[in-house]
Amino acid sequence: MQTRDWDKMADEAFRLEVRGFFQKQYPEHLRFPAYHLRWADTKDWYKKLVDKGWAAPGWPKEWGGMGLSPSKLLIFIEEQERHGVARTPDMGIILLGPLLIKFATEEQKKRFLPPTLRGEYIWCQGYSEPNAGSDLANLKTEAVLDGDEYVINGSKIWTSYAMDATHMFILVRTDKQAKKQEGISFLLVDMKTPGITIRPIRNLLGVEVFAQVFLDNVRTPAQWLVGKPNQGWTMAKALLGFERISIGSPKLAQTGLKRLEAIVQSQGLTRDPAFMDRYTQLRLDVADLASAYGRFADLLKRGETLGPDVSILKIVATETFQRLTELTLEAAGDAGALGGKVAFRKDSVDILSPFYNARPATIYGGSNEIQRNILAKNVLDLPG
Amino acid sequence: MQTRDWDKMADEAFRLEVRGFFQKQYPEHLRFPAYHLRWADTKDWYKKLVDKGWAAPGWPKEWGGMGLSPSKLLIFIEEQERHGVARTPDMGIILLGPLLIKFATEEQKKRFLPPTLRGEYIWCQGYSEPNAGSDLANLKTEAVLDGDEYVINGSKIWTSYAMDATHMFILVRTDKQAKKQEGISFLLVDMKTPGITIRPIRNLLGVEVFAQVFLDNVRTPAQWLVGKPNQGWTMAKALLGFERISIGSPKLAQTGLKRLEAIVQSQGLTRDPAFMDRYTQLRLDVADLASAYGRFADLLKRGETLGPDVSILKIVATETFQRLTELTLEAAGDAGALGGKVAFRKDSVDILSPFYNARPATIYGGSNEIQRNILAKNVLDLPG
Amino acid sequence: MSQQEDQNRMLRDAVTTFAARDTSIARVRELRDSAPGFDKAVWKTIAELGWTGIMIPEEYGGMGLGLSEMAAVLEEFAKTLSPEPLNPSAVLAARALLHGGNEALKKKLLPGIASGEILPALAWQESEGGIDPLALATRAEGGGLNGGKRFVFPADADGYLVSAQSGNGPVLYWVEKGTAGLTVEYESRADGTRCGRITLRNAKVSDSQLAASGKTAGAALQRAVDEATLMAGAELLGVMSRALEITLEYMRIRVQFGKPIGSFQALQHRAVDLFIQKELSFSVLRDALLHLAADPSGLSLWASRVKYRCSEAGMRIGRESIQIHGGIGFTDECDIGLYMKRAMVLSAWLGNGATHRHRYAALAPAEAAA
Amino acid sequence: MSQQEDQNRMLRDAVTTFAARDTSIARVRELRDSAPGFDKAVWKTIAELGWTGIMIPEEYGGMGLGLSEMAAVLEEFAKTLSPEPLNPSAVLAARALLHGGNEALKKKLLPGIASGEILPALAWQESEGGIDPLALATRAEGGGLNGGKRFVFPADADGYLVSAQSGNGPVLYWVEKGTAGLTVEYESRADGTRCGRITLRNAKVSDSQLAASGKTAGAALQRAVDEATLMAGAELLGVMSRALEITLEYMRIRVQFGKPIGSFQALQHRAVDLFIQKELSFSVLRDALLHLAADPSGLSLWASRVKYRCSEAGMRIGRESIQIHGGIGFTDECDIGLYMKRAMVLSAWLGNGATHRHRYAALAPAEAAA
Repeated sequence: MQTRDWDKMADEAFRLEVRGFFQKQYPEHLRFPAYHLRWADTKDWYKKLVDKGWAAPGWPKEWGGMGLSPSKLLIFIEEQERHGVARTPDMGIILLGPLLIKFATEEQKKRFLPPTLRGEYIWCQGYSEPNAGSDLANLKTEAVLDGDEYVINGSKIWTSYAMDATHMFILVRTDKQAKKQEGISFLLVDMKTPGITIRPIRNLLGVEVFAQVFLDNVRTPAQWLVGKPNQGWTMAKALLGFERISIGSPKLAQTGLKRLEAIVQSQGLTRDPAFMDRYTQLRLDVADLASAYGRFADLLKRGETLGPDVSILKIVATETFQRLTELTLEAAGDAGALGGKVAFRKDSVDILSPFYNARPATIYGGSNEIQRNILAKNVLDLPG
Repeated sequence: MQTRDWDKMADEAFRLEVRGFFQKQYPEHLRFPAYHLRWADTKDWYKKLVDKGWAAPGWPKEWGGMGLSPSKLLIFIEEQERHGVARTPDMGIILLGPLLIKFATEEQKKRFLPPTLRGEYIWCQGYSEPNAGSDLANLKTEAVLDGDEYVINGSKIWTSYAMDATHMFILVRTDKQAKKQEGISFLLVDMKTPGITIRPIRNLLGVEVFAQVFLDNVRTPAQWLVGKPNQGWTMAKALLGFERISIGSPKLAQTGLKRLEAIVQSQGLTRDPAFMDRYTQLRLDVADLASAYGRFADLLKRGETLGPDVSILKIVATETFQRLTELTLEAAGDAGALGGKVAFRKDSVDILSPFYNARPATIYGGSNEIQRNILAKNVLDLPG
Repeated sequence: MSQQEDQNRMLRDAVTTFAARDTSIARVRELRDSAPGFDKAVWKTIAELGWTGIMIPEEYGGMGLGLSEMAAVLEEFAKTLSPEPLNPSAVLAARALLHGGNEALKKKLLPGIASGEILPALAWQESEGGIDPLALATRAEGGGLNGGKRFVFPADADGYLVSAQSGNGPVLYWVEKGTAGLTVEYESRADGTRCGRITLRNAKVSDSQLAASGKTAGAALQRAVDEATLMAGAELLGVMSRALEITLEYMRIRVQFGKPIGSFQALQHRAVDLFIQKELSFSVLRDALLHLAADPSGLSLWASRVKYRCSEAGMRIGRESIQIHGGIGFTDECDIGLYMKRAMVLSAWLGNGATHRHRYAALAPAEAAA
Repeated sequence: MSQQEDQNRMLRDAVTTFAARDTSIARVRELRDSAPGFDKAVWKTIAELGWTGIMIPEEYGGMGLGLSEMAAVLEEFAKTLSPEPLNPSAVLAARALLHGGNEALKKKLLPGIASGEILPALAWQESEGGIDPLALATRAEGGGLNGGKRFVFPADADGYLVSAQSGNGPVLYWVEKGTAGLTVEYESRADGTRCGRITLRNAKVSDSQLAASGKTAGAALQRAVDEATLMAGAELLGVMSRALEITLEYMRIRVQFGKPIGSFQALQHRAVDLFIQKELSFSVLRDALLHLAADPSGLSLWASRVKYRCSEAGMRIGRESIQIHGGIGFTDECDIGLYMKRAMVLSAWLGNGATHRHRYAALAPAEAAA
């Protein structure tokens, strides 16, 4: 395991080292997957990351992380995306870890961080509910203290990796009198606890990535509550720093552009100037998205905080990606409704999976409608 | 003067007769004007219409109209549009006349209809106010009965032809206690009455077509109130039959297409397939608008009433026209910001006037936002 | 018009009854990714209702009706998402045969097609796709066919009308399934149906199988493809209408932030824009049917206008319906996805929106547009 | 970066002072449709502030700064809608001269351009327009120039740098106003300024007037045009930023149906979409300036990227600002129309959005895009 002072390293040297590792160690057949991979697909790769000491790039060194600065962390992510390295079920590393490190007790940290780092604990996130999607503050799942345990009742939905998870971190209502955003606490739950039922949900691709999780009198130790009671939502929100920029990364669109480029070549569309012009428009949209991303990334690298205007990235990234997958269907012509890998003259391309995956992109992570509402109020200062 | 039973005539024969008259009698230099003409430009032409007995195609014969059925009236309008016959200041003929015929007393009819028909009375419409544009029910101009006269105070805006008008028909608040849409009356006013000030408003084209009209203790006879007091808005709204379809006519867009075609030829854009493809898209949009218009026109011709869904025509017609003028600017390239008639290789075309005129098209006559609100509630049955 | 309208209303009513009694979304789900991908019993019912013979003349056992009646049935039928290949067999294949010149073959096959006993498919596209029926790579030489056909639907037909290039111009042969040298592979489509990829390796054909040749074959192919293209517009109209209805209903009942989402202005305006696209689709199809009833000469142009608008509108309404449904719209268990997927298939089939926009531009000189 | 930022902030502050003291919307209105269309006294002030010399090296009396500083000034300057031809003279014309090879001519003219005493214009486009500076129809033969130039701004310059085709390739001559054989006609632009249509009938030129020839002339023209194109992006950014500010302010105060119109969700989302376009314009310009500071080689490509986005965004924000203002937006007395019209002029100038999209496609192989 390498523990080095990465911050002393020059940015370019660091970038090359990261790139080299991915190139050598990451399995070729898992590059740029057309859909989300499961733990069974990625656990060998995760093991390599653990051995290298690179499993938690954003965690401080004392907890086994790489202790990267925002600037270096961004380079790490950029290289991941450039090489097409798939996400593992990484909710524990990316979302939970930083939250525990910031808000948990020393005991909690010792109890949960090491096995999470080693990949023994796989976490899923219990935030959304059937009637609290865009409107998280409306959540109904409640936890009542009974002795030294909380008793949880309710259900969570869109829970990615629920089928692979050993544990869940969950937002629950602990004070029904409080105003909507308040009265919510942050609890940890063992997925083996009696009363938990997982109903996998098939998506438009026909695969099961997320699930609905039912909690029926599920008991979890009171000392597994993180932070202060009724402050869960505020806490969870505060940790969205990197999430807010990475959800607006241009990589998805750039990968889509490469896929489209393959079809353009195979279908001989370079001889169709009308099509090529719309293709050029999209290329320019993606290029300008990358410029906008770079501008916010520079702020992070300089250690500044991102304002609410970073929401524009998510809107542009997801809507550009959608249009890209739509133009890809059109480019495929008669083959534009064929499933699986479709053989064109030169390449085989999966057209439909990215098209389907682009649909929820504008919905999850705060729907684009909500993002626009927020921008209108908090950035453009328009009346409520 | 011809008074014939037009309804006995076959549609096609009628169409040819109308077309022949326009071709012979309408001044060539006034065809397809790029902006609204004033009374000075059109009064000779109007005189010809009067002499022919065709000044008021929609009025019944007893009042000197042609007494056309909806079907024949539509043909008349179609031929006007096809030949590029300009509108005269025709508010008195198109809007006021039918309203008087339906709601006025016999005395009022005798007093106002004949001079209106002869073009001696030129009417302007006083509906909109500075703070009641999209929201007409909010109007503030008020009329108070004082003996046998109403005393009017307030101001009206976007009053087309105010500078040419001898009279004005005006909506005024006569009951301040009533709910917003009620308490509004319909009055007639002589423009020479003391207390009326006209402030012409220059538009984006740099010409003065409409005006703001200030009314400062303007007195008008109480017997010039049309219909029942406080029922003016309901009455005015009921008369919007033909207005609602003619505001959605495809003619404006079709004329724009011809103008664009001239530039396409002159600029050699037929050799730019990317441009031509977007041009084709617009051609298809205009063609389908014409199909939709035809469907509603057929309803009218069959004597049926138009539902609120006719609003889609206005939205499509005005927004297609806007996009057309935008593509025209683009087609003009470096010359796309030059004013007046611009010389291209083959033709001279005024690019900017239609572009400017297309702007308010989506605003006037009930803004497209309002139209969408209405469609959402009254046609799609969405909650308020 | 009135008699026509009555006729169409009766036909539509029949589909409504069929929709309530003979099919359901559950059945549609069941048949996805199965072989042949539709239910032969339901196909029999459809034939008994006469729909397979709507556009087949009475002398060949059909109803002898026209595009307008077929469109009425297909629009309603499409709302049910039934995977049975009505347009492909009763219009695309049957009409190609009918427009051909082999009277004996017509007498032999058309009554069976009308009665549902024979399920035909037209194999006209080459493996690269494209909508010009005369761009033929498949060859007819020495009494045999050689080449490959793609996007053949239904894939599992009783026989295929195969177009090919011969020494004397285009030809169209009836090739029964099981013929030596004919093999069918399958490609799955977004909606769970499958289309065929046919390979012909010296598949023997005789003159009695020759449905049309030369100019007659070219004209028959073009006309049948155009008719089916126009009818695909009617199907898309049905799919988008139903998708929009479902979405509007969802907007009325789904509550977020304490209010039905249909009360949010931004979503309302989005729904209105979808409604407008649906109305434009309806209008151009209506206009096309009216014009073609009076003058059939503009068929290709009208087919392209209709297919362009309906493909674009169908795709857009499909996509945006998913968006308006939010997370649930991304799940397979929500019906709205089935409508989007069918719209995707119908939109790509017989030339997508862009393809027909290009063809419209080629067919219609700009002056004629206004 | 920090020193650069300080520099730019000081420059921007100077423009703010200028905006408050030396210009106003009333002045802009006043100058519309007048000759020469701008105020020579204000031009003098601008020169005194040093802006005419920002991109002229110190050795020729300028400030010797770069694109980044010029962009900062032009963005702020454009917000005032001042009609003074800063970019056309201080970038387009001055830089063409500077990139040329005639040292004597540079020494003669550049100090005067920097000090504001000489107002130059580059006459590079032929009457058909187009953005390829080497597509030259104007001829230089036998010591005289013959041809026509269009879209020359400012139309009333003290002298024109005229590009032409000679026996030895492209040439660029300095032709003073009043030269025999040179006539200037005027075309009015949407914003009330006017551009020149120049005719050259054997206008005599000598070697001392030859600013550049051959490859040097071609490169000088291309580089100067690209630099001015990039700077037009900065101007468009200024115009659209201010237009959006005005529109947002109007949305906060204009009341309809008892509420400020800015509280209606559909309008809010529309405003957000305009804001996004403005932010994309800002981002691509920023990125271009950062990259070009490190590596000037990609100038044409970056210029096209910037001009494409800023032209499209500027036009859209201009148009939609009018729409959001409602009826008042259609009146000449409402300032927002002035911003739209300036956006129209800047968008069409030096190649509109579509033109630069095409050039981008030609310059950037698809693989390099991602």
